[in-house]
Amino acid sequence: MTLDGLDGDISIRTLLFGVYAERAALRECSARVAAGSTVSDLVEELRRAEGWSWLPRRVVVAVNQSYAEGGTRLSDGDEVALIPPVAGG
Amino acid sequence: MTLDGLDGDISIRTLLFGVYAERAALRECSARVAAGSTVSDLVEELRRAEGWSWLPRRVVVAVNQSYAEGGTRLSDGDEVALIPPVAGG
Amino acid sequence: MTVAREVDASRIRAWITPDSLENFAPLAACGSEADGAALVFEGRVRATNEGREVSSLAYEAYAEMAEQELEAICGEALDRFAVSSAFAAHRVGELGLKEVSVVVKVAAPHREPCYAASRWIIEALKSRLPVWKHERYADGSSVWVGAPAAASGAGP
Amino acid sequence: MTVAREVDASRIRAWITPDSLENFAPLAACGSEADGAALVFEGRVRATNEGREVSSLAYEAYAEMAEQELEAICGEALDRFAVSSAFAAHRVGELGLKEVSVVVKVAAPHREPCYAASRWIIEALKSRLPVWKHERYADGSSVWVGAPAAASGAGP
Repeated sequence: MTLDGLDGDISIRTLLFGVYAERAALRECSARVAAGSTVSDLVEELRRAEGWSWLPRRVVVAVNQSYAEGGTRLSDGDEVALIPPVAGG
Repeated sequence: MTLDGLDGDISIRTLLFGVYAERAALRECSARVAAGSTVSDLVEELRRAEGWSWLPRRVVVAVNQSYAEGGTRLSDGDEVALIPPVAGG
Repeated sequence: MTVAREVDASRIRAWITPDSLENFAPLAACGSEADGAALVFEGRVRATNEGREVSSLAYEAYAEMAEQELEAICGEALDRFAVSSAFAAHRVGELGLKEVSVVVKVAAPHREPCYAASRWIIEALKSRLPVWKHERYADGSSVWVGAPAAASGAGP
Repeated sequence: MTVAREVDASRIRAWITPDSLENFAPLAACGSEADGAALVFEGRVRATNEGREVSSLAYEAYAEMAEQELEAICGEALDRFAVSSAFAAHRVGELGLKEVSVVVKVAAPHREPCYAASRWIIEALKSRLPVWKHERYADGSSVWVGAPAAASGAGP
């Protein structure tokens, strides 16, 4: 699905896991954000979307399967994972 | 075998292992020592026997399959093991 | 940021798998003639966790990333400790009581670094691996372990 | 002096054995539903020891005492550390390169004490177990490891 209201220039494949997938009631969505957006920009956009206010501002994020800082700039087609507190082991 | 010259009142089953068995060229012998002898007394007797001068005065000893101090008193029929430096693992 | 590294598959291997990790056969390849010591850590599903009676649990993973991350952790262990090989596997899916959830094997010429490396790998994977645990309890309730209390209730 | 103790065979077991310790099956019984962690240490015959090329070796043991002592060490580990079970086995006889000489498994509710107990057991058995190692080298010589230099030559 594509999130309503996130209709920028570049498309980000956004993945959700664990309790976040449960809260959002979805595992994957496409988010469109403005070219030049950072990880933090995407998170702020998501938090403003309908039913997404539960998303922590400081959520841990991976871009293309590596942990990434909030300042990381996103490119069209990037895969962004929203990572709840991990509990492997 | 019974060690020559060790002809006391009580009989001690003496076991040798590893490099000690190699030096003595035997794995087991019966040693007769005086009643009331301690572990240290037995070791001194053994060291005086023909071909046994290699035996360290402070050799580690087990009596009846437990490590024992030099002052431990021996009884007829005890099993005494002469323990070279161990190297398990 | 994970730095790309050359992976020597005879020395570093990682798996995220729905298959049983009981007597996990590929671990046998961890170690060489030069190694006098090997250490295998197994994590298992416990009947109780923080005082609650666990009936079953499920691990979910961001599988592609988790496998890369686990491989990176094993590689970092080889840089940090005098160990020659590090293999690790983490189970996903439904697990019953006593089932193996994680297994880590390290091999080295000497034993001391095995202990240090094994502990380090476990701590690292617990803090870094994108894997989540959904615990179900005997009383019928369930929780995503590690999730903040506010987020552990029902969905929106 | 070893103090006699009640041995709970489900929690403490020890073997001195001429049989292979590769995938030693009795270790599977170490641990219970309450244990979330298990740690298996394996010692193997290394191709080199202190710079010399090892061709083969033999372990000799005072078998009855060694088995009691190994069992006592496992029991002491349960007293010293928060582990629920400790099993250990030591091989005797001829061993080739890479063969397992010793294996120690501990299980516990939590992982930290497993590491501490496992290390302690290995150190204790290395210092206390009446077991001797006869190493043979590629150059044809051999030595009883640990024996004082003066005593490591030919017999009288």
